[in-house]
Amino acid sequence: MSAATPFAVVGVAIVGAFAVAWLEGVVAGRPSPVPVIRGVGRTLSEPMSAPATYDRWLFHMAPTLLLVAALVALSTVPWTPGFRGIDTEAGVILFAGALAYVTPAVFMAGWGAGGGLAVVGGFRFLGLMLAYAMPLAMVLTAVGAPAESLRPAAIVEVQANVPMAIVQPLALALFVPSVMAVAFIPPFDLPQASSELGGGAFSRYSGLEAGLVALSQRILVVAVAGMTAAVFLGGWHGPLLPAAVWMVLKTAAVAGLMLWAGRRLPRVEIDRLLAFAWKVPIPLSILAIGWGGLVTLLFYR
Amino acid sequence: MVLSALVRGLSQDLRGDSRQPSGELERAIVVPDAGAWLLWGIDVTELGFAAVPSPTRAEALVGPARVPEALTETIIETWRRMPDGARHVMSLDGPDLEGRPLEELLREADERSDDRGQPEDGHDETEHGHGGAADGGGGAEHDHGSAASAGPPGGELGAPPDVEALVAPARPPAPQEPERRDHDLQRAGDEQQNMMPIEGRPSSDGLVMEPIEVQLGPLGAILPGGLVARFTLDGDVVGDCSLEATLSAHWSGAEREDALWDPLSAVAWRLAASGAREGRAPAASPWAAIVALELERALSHVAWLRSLGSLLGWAELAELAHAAVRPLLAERRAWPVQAVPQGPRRLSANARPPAALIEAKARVERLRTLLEDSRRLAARTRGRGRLSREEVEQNGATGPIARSAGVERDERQADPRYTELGFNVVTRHDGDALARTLLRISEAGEALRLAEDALRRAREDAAAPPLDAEGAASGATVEGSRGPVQATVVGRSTRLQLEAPGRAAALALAARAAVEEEWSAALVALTSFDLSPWKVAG
Amino acid sequence: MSDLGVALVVWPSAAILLVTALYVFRTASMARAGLLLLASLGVEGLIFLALASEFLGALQLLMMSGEMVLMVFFMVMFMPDPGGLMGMDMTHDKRRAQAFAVAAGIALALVAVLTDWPAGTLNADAVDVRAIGFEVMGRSMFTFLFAGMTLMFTMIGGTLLAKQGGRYRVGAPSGELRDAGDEGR
Amino acid sequence: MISLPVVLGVAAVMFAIGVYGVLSQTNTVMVIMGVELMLGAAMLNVVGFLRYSWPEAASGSFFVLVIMTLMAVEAAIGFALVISVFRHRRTAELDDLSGLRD
Repeated sequence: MSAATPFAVVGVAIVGAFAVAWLEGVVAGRPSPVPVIRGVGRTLSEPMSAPATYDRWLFHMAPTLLLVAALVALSTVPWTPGFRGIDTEAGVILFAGALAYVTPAVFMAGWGAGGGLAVVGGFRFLGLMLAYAMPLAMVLTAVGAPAESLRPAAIVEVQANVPMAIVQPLALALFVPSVMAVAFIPPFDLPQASSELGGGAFSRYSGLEAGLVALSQRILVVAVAGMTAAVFLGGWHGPLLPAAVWMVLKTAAVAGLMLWAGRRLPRVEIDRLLAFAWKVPIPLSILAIGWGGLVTLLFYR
Repeated sequence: MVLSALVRGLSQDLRGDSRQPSGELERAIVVPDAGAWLLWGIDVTELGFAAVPSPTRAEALVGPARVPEALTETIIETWRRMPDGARHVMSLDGPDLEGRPLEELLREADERSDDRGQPEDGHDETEHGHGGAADGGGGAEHDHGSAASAGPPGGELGAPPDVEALVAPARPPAPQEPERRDHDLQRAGDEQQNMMPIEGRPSSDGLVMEPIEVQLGPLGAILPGGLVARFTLDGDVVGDCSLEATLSAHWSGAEREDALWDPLSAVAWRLAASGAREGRAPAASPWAAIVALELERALSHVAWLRSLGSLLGWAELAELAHAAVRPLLAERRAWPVQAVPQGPRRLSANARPPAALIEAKARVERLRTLLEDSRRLAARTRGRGRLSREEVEQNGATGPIARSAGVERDERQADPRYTELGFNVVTRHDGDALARTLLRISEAGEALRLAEDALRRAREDAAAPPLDAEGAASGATVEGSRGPVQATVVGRSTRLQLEAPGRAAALALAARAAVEEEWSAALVALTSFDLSPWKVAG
Repeated sequence: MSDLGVALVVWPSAAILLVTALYVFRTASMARAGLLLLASLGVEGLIFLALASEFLGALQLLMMSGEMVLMVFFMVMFMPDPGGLMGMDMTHDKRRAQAFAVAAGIALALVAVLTDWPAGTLNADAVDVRAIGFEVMGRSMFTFLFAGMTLMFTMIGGTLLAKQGGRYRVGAPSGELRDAGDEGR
Repeated sequence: MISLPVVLGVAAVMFAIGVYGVLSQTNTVMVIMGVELMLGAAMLNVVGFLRYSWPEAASGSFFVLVIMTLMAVEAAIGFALVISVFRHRRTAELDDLSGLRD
């Protein structure tokens, strides 16, 4: 954790966000990055109108909280042996903790905006948290077991010869949907369901704030894809290419797959998702922890 | 099931068969909505516009030459809120509707915003109570062009923060909001009603919550333009819902002025009217009439499927439907509404090979196989807006809504020409949104097959079996895409009385189906009825 | 962290913590009250990060955010005027409460300042995740099992108490639910 | 700079605010928030001792985990009770809920 780490993290965030925006175009069949740049220009050039809001304080604080949560989550991702982000002892728990602050941010945006549909958007994301919170936290501890530490870099080290995705496939199957739900990537884009809620919780933002929201959502995608690559796909381990290239490739692959899946699946419905989540993923995540412990005893001790 | 879908889709997607115009699209407010323009033969995305409901970010306003009276107020309000640089594009060859010319409306909107330079002083409180009522239409992004709309970076990931609730004419809040009251500083009491404790009807879990009023439409919502839906939300569950079709179009330009008709199924109406006039069968070429009618049905169903795809946030379905619509549009332009029922003169001259028809049939078939056993579609639509067979018969619902609940009633059964083409009624039994979706896509496929056979017969000028003029007095009934359409001659004069039995029933059933459902489920149920914003009778 | 670093983190966090805690009870809008409490307990997580171990700090951040957001959810459901637009005074006999609170605060502060606490030397083996792990699996396994069980029972009990028929039709039992609210058993 | 009395002092003030909240608020949900603040103050105390007096006592940080569980349990049961009460009486104001019999 050198002094340069924060700047490096912000750099990765900006470049990553642009890469994700460009990746969305590629997944949707528009490979050229030109619309992305023009779109950013147009969004930032709009005047930041102060719409009629219900609660000014919450409404204007939400984008910054979202950005802070996304940046802290990104900072825990270990990219290369040299640059491990903030390498704390309980980095994985900090990652989950930072992601947990996306929910209040979205609720603040929805509640602050005040329109009926915006509030509904905020509440739906609150309900969604009940579905993804437990699997996310449990799987992170299950993955930390073989490394006997909650430090993301240690988890990457332990995957030197075999990636965790092969050792604990159930954990990966639970981790990816809950992480997509945290970053409200389609098909989990309940808070700002463009077709149903008319932009939902973020419908009232314009200009810089709208840009901030879009930026932080993409940084979330980078952070989430990065942590998945680091913790499940062996991080910087890889035969020929240098560590950084492997990590970028794996993160891009995971982010691309998530965005591509978003286009192929209809948006989830909050009531059926909750009924499903309480019956299948949550019990399975308890099983995943058991499996994590078993695997640690059998292979890693 | 998810993984199998992903893998199967991966191979399909990599072949990159669903191409979209990759050019930069201009964000426009489309009047009445992109779907209606599709049925009038114009794809807004090909003109270079991406339909966006939020006026503050739109760069253009696209509308017909004459605007129906019900939309005038909303258009003025929308134009006032559009940025100054916005330009208006008047489409020329849309249907000639009754109403005031578009330029005149926009000029009036400019004058209105000039004389009211400064923001209004007093304005009514748009937010009150628990959730605060949404001011005006839900303004859902109508991303018909979702496949193609670039928009701001947020655009594609489904977080287009460029949407703002459109304003219903009833309560236009001023754009510049006076200083908001800061909550904990002003502790002075407020004139609002004292709510201790909360009264009201308990929702299904026995809890009573503050109702939120939300209105979708008349412009920019996911529903067809001109259809206004007012909801009372109980939390995120719909307490009650009321639907209103606000648009009405007279048969302008023709001498019979009093007939109210629905531009979204223009061919069916014109066939019914001409049928009522000249006895049962239009003299000229009966097969050409069938080709035009079936093409319109297929186009209407596939365009509806595209709006369902964008409502469900299912980009793949919207793209496939968009790809299926394009050849249909080309084919539809070969059969302009005005040429019906005679059909285009040049038909018999150089027999145009139905290339576009075959391409459309193949794509609609691929759509059908995707949806037929798709668990993804079933997850979102099964059980939504379920109608029992008795409910349908009791309310007198008709068309796809009735057939999806098991009622085998289709005007085309009685027509000998259809029996010669080998037509049999497509029905389903569980009457929910899934059944209606599958019924419409299979009906579209079958309509294209009928159109192809009829086209072949029309080209060979095959003789059509005579219609048994069972003395149906002076009326004709044609099965339109949303149900039968009746035309009867009034007394001796040339005046026509046109009705669409079951149209009002569809609105009533849809409103009832949306109640007690979660918000997104209610919208799926509403859209599955394929409601038309054009009120016909009365 | 160095002593200066700790001071730089703890002093501002303590200030934010106390201010937001005070505003929790002064604001009329319930959503704000919940989020202010979230802010104060979240900032307390930062203090834990600075003082003791990352594990406690990160866990506090994680736990508090989920809990407080749900608290806001409940408040909005149950408060007559969650938006706080009415500016209703939701307190009763504030005078006595203030007096009692100030007295308790002063008493505790005096105890904190006056007694000389044993000064343990902060050495390298400060508590870390491994130590907590062994502790949980070692001496305090029984207490932690008990804590785990209570959490499980609370989850199930709470849901059953609340659930008397689901909000959406998915879980709702047959029609008898409709009149549950009216006759107000 | 930061010594134990400072941490304990901050915890004491936090506890006092919690007490004020519990005593002054009329709504059950706000009372539960007051209790949360008091428990937070207790946690701060334990962490203070953990840092300054007994750094190697792992049971100290474990005790913090127990308090966190207690906070979660207390909030959950509190809300469950409030829901069932609310369903019948339509209000969660403590003044109206005084009598158990009616």
